[in-house]
Amino acid sequence: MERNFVRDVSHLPTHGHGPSNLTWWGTIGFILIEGFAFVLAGFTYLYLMMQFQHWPPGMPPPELLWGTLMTVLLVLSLAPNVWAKRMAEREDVPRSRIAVLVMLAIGVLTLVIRWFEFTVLNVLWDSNAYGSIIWTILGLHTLHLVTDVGDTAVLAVLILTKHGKDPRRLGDVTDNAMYWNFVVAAWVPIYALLYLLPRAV
Amino acid sequence: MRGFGDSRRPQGAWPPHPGPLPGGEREGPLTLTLSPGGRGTWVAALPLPLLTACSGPQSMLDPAGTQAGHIGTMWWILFATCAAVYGIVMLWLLWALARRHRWVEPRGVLPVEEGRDRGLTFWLSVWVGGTVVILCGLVTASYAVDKSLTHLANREELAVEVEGMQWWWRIRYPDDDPSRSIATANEIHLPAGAPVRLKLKAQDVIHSLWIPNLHGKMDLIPGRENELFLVAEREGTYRGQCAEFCGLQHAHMALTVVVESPEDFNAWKEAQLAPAPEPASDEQKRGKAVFLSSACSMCHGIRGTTASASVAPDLTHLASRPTIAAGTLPYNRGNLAAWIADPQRIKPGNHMPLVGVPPPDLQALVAYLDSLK
Amino acid sequence: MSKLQCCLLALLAVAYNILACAFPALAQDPAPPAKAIPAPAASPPDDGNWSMPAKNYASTRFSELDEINAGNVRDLQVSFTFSTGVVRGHEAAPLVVNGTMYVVTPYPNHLHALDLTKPGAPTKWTFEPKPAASAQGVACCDYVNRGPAFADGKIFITTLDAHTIAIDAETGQEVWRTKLGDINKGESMTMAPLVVKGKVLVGNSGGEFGVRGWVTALDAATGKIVWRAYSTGPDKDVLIGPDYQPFYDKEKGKDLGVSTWPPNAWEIGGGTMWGWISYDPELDLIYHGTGNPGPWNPEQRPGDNKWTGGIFARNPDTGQARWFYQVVPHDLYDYDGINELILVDLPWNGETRKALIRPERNGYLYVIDRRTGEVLAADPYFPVNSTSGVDLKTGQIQYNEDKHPRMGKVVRDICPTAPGAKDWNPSAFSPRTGIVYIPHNNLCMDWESVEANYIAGTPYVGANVKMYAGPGGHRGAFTAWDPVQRKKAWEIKEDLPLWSGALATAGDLVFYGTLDGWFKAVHAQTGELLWRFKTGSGIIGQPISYRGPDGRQYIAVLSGVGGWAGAIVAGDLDPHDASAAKGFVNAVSDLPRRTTKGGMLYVFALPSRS
Amino acid sequence: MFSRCRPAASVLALCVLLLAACEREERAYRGEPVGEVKPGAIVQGTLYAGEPSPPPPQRREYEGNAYHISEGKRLFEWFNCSGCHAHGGGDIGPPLMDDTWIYGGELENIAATIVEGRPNGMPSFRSKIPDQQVWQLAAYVRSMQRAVRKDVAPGRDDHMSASPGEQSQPVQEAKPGGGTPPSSQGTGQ
Amino acid sequence: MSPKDSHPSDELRDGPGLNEDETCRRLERTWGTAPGLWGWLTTVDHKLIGRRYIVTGFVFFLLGGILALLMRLQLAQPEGTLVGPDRYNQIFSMHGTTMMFLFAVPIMEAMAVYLVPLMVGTRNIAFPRLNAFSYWVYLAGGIMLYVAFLLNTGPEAGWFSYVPLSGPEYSPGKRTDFWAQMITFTEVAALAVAVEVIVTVLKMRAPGMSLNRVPLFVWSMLVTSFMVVFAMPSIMLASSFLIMDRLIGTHFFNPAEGGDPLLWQHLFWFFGHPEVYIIFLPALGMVSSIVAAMARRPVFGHLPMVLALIATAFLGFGLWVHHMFATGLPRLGVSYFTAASMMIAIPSGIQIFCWIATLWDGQPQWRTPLLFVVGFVVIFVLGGLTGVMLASVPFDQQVHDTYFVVAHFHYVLIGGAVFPLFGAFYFWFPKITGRMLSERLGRWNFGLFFVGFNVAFFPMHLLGMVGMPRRVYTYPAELGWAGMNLTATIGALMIAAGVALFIVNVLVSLRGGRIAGPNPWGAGTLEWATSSPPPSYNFAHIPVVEGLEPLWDSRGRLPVVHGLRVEEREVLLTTVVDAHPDLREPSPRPTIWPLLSALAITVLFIGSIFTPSAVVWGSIPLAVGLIGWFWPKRSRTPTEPVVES
Repeated sequence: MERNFVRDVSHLPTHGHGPSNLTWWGTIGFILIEGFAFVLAGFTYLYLMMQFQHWPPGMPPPELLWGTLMTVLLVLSLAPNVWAKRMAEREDVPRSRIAVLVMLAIGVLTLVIRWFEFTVLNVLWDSNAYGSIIWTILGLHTLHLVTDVGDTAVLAVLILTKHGKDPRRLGDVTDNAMYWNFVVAAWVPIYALLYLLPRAV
Repeated sequence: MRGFGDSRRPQGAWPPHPGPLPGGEREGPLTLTLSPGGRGTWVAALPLPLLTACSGPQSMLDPAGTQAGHIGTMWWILFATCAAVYGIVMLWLLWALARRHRWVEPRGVLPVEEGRDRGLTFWLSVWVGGTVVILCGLVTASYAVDKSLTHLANREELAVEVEGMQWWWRIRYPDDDPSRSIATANEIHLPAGAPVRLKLKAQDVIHSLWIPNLHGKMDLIPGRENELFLVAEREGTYRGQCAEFCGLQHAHMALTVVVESPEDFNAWKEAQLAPAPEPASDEQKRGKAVFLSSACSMCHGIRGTTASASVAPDLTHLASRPTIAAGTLPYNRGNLAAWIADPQRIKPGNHMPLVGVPPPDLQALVAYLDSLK
Repeated sequence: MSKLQCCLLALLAVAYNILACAFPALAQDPAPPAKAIPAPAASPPDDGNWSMPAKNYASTRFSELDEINAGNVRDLQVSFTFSTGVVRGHEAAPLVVNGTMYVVTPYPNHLHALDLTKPGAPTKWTFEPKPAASAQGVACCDYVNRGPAFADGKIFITTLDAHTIAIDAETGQEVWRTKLGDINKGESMTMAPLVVKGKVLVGNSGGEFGVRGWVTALDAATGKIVWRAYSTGPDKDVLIGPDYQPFYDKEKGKDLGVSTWPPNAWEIGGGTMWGWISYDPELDLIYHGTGNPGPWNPEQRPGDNKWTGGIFARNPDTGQARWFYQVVPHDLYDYDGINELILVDLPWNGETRKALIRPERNGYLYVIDRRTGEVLAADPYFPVNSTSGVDLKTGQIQYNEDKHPRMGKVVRDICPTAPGAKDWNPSAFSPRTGIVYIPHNNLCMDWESVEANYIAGTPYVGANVKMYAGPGGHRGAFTAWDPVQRKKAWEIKEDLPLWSGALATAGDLVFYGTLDGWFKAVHAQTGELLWRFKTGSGIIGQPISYRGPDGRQYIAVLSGVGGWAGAIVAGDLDPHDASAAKGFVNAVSDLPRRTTKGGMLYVFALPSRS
Repeated sequence: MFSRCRPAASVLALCVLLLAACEREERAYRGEPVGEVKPGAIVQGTLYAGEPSPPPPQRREYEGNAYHISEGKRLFEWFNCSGCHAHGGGDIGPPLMDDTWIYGGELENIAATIVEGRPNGMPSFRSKIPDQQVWQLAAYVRSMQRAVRKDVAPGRDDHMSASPGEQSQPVQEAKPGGGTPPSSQGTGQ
Repeated sequence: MSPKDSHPSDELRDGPGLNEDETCRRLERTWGTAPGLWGWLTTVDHKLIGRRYIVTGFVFFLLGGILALLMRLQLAQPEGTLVGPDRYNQIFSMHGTTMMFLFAVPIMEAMAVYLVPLMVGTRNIAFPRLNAFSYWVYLAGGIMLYVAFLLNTGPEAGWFSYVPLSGPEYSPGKRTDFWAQMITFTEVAALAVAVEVIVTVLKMRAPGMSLNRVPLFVWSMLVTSFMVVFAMPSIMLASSFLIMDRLIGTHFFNPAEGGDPLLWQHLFWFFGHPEVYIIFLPALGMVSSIVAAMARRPVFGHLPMVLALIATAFLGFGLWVHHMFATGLPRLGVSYFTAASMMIAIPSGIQIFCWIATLWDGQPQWRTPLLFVVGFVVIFVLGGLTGVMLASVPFDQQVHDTYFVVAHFHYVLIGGAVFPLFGAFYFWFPKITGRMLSERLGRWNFGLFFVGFNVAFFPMHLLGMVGMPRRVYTYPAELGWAGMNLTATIGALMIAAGVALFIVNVLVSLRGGRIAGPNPWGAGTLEWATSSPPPSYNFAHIPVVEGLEPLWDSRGRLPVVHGLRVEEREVLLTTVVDAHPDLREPSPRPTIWPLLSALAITVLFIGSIFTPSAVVWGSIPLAVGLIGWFWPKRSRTPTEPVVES
């Protein structure tokens, strides 16, 4: 087949930020998937709620302290998270390193709080359907916390070593920051469902 | 092909039964039930040879009740519409293929000039418009038929509770006077013409009650109670079957529906109210003793004896039922003996264990059970 | 107020009392008493003995002895103890007759006679009835026995294997023994007999086994059955005849014991009689309740299920029913109707009514006219939510549709539970205060009806139950109820369910015991805790008070945890199963840590003055 | 290396488990009719004179089979075992989920107890329950005391959550002869 | 943007400056898969993975077909005794599960994995390692299910596993656990491929391929992938609930403790109905490709077709309740679903119209792919019309769960997906292997399949109406179903013969088939612009697209871009809408880590069937695998470090 060279692409850059990256799109794809799983889990929660006369059925709702603390911490963590993203986009390696470490510390802290959250649910997963769904939703969210903390930890190792010079690592920081935004965004409605709704009905 | 291929077969033909059935072997008129849409004319008009095979004790094409009649009408509307559409599509496809077809290797490509597809675009809009109109018609028809299925619901004359179990049906006729309530298994008797409400529930898994000649199916779901409202109009014996997969013996979970005159129905009900008759002969007496002292009484009850277990069908009037083992075998002494002797060979996995009654005891037991009319 | 005035007032009071006793009409007409008094004919003056578990035919459990009183009870101490040798639930009341104490143990139902005239009360004799061991398998709620009865020089006991035995009170020899039920059908006997006019009245247990309940009168001299009245079935079996005049229309009709059941279900329909009988000699009527219908799962027995869950008034000679009131038609929650019936005369709307008081399982305290069966009042003494009240016009209880049990669906937070706001453990009534003292539970439950399969000799229940603490978080309560004011006088919250009987004395004291072994005395007016003593095991027995041969007042009680409430300890049940002991284990899963098995009689007295 | 060996070892373990699956999932519907649960191998103690006899074949056939155990669970309700033993916690009868056994906790002991009955209130179901169902019941009771493999034990049932499903509890060794509960010492009958 | 990015290095790049043979040689060295087992295990080439994906999917099709034959033989006569109820239940559950989860969806995605990068003109799929991983996970899931089945631990509650029958109380043993875990395997694989396809289509299209020039097959795969993204989480949740109910005692489906069996049905069908379209939409894309090539003109109505695809996807999520008409849901609610279910006939009607119009206006050639397309139209339209019937609540109440429905969905799925798929096999086989399939055998194949199919499934419509329910392992002789059942069995045997003929055709043609050349059909899309089979790098130079059918539009002189490195794996990223060149993205090299991670996740999933703690200890090797996978490596040329993703 004859060729007809019409354009040279050799001047194009080899990495970009945000939507021009493949990874960004991949992350968005998985956020869509997981976000929809959260939405369906929320629907399941409401569906099961309709099966009960009282909600929660015969036990106090989860205690507010740890869940509220979690909400506050997650919402506040958006600030360093956005900062991390901005630093990475500016390719400011030293500040990005600090930001990643801060986010790692916050991530570990959320896991600690989550541990205590599980202890004050006032119900076990095998007590009834109410217990099952709140343990599952909380577990699903914890899974996201754990993976994101693990992700951040690996990223921290990379960015603090020689790999940190690679601008792609900074791209990873922005993607990681985006994912954390998702984790926070998913939590707020979950908090409302698990902690506030049972008190309102 | 054996069975009810011929629609003129007596209605009591199912199940094959040595003696007369409770419903009587009536020569019912072919289409006693005429739905508002005049289903009868449809049947006559349609030259579908397969239709001869469509009547029978478990066929939606042979309605014997108001609801099944309405649904039958819906079917014929759907069938006619869809057949017409299908015909149009196939004709056009044939034309398209025949018009410029080639058997040879490809040569060149047809260019698409500006405006060339304009005519097709017009026909596409016609096509879409037509589709929308047809679908709107069908939705309306469906909705109307759906509404007509329940419009007699407030005239309920009889309530029947149907409980699906793995793998049989428990039937109860509740009564305001509880001592006149009756319980039976795998058979529903209905007075012809009476609006009936079937209350459906299940304790184990999901089942679905389906009596095609009378109505569509409705699921029996643990933790829920469903209702099916029907009017059986034509006397006869019909068959219903579980339509939701429910485990090992889903295939053998049938029930018999006997639609009879109100007088026959009342007579049947009175007979069911009586406790089991005392055994008459010595053999029957011994059979009763075998029943009470063996594993039978752990699951089955016979009213009037000390056996009152209820996890398996009540046997008080076993011998009056058309089938045993939920429609698996027609009732007769031989089948009963075979069933008791080795239920797991006939219906593997069902909950009736191999009890191993010794042959003489078995004869006595069958003699006793056969006396429970 | 001067001393003189006091003396004058006291004198006046005495005079008035004498007049009142001598001329009852005089006392009634001008001003009805402001408080209830026990039915006079059924509560003769205290002779210092305790010859029937309920103290008297009026079932007051009130001792007129006042040596031990609110002022000195803090000095109360153990006088002697006696180990029964059985470590199951001791629900019985000891009897004291003329210097001898009679103690009946749970299965194997040993009867011990203790000689109170000698120091330390040595055993005079022991009678061992040797009931069939397999009877243990049909005792729904531990192998208990609720006490012996004394009459005519004989002690009468029931045994777990459904026998009634008369024993010579002096020698301990068996006089007669009558088999009344068949354990192979699940029939057992646990109740304390009542002897009325030379007849021993007993009933059967086994409502959880699909037995058919009855109450039977035996000739006290020979043990022959005089009559037997069933709780289900045709009128001739229930002994409903021309005398039968119920107050409410809903109790009228022919053979309701058959027509309010599905066909033949009445044959296995329960309605056992294992609780208390009272007797009014004046009206010549006995009063007894009938137990729960079987099985518990109500969907298996549509209809009112007559004559279960109600109260019968019968003629003691013939057993013929006079009236009946069904407390819980078509019982949904095992609200057995066998609780004690305290016969009182009480002022009601300006006149004196002959009434009976019944703190019922369903959480209402019923005041019923004992002549007619008319319900005068039914007030909740517990936060009831399973029903919304009793219509006094029709006598009909109003079930709460939200709490209606359904097959395959757990209905949550039903209050009270299957053992009721109060089970068999009897209340006491003090004429001094006019107050009923009710030891009871504060529990709620989750309930799921399941299909019950009847197999003779095995349980026929059809419900999964899970109990837990009711509103307030405490599991028991001791309530003082004023039946005239129709309200609570005071209430003591107890952590554990209360399963012991109550005893009231003229010393303004009320005694009761707790599941973890405390024996308590509280002030009858205020409920103030005055004295307590920790016994070796949980107390589910009935305390009594008697005057010993030495003339002093004694308090006696059996300690030995068990019964339905204490089955987790007595039967070594596993608390991991919330449905164990029909759900009670879930409510008292901490009990094994708080008490252990035991079987001991404790007798208390004030320190001797010498 | 770790991550490479782990899967390999696990896959191997899995293969073994899967081979066991044939037995676990077998569904035999036609058992022995009512007869005698052979008392041949029933022992109630751990002390043997001479060599102990080999365990009877029913142990593997029933204790290692999910279908039989689940059938046993159904029959436990149907035949009112739950009326006396609740969901293993006990009621009128002793608890079955603990490891205390008056008459022995092995499969054969339990089967014998069902067939023969026991003097203190356990009814005899001789000729009332066919042998296969006796074994199924006994195997289910063994699963209550967590003495069967976890992969054949039933999960929670579709009813009130009374006790955790047999499957979600750790497997433990039952005392072969069983201990004597304190309660049976007191009544002494 | 760092300065070094804007100045190209001195490395070798494709283009006018480099000899063409040298370009190909170097590209082959860079992109090629190492020979031998190691290369086979580590490859990330979408064509190799796609090929083995297709073969694996087809093997599962054969296995599912054998199970179907067993069922038909059992039902050939009343009271048949070939298999008992227990085996039969496992067989039909395996059949449904295999066909839906292990054949239909994977093979459609496999076709996408193979074809989409070629059709959009790029060198590899996005996230090629994820692609390898998804294949291994899928393979592991399939093997697990079949090993379990052969060990008598096959699923027994049907492919939709209704609770409570599949719940802890009524499905003892591990049978349903394996089934539920198989769902997890396939959903992980499907979701991964969906994300890859979406990103490939959105970001890696050849320059100039703006969205209105995207071929219909690629469109269909894009829409399908979005459906996967939104449908699979539902089944993920449902199967997790089920397995938790079974293993750790949760109560999602226990009515006594506040759960609800219908919750399962809602969640399952919220996935299950879109699943049908997930299977069916790619087939529409295949049909469009074939029709265009065979009719020698572009498909009439590209825009209506695309809109119809999107409309179908949206509507597909709105009608799950029509599987639940017999569950007693409120009447008014279900009426809405009647309307929604019928409305989906509109986009389908548009598509049918457009294809026939294309044939009508074109010059259709009677080649085997076209035969299958004609078979598709004849069968699928009938299935679609019975689908319209089923949307009617009253009629559905009669025929729901009967053989009428069995007939309906086989008409839809075999007609709507398998016939196009066979057409696609005939159509793209030359591209994949370089050799043509035999036309003669192909016609026989089609004839047997088409006739056999109708003989097998048409009588089932009637069987359902005269009362035969689904999933019965036998039926009584008295009901007169024997004749039609025997007919159906004969039809099934004919289908089997047809499929066998196809296999023969493949085997024969692989050795002795006519050499195809780059574009044997004279088709117009980009996959035909490269050699058959395509080289490891797909295109020596990335083509530039100027129309819907670039090869037809360019009349033999395909414009291309140049300037991608030949010593490094590099792909060209373009903008989402207009496909302007945007980035040169490095593409990952082969690696073993996806396989190891897949093994680790297999151990985790299977282990969790036996003990929940496997989720904890199984995650350790998985974490190790993933870290190894994503750990950055320096590229061979130090100037531009490469991320492996």
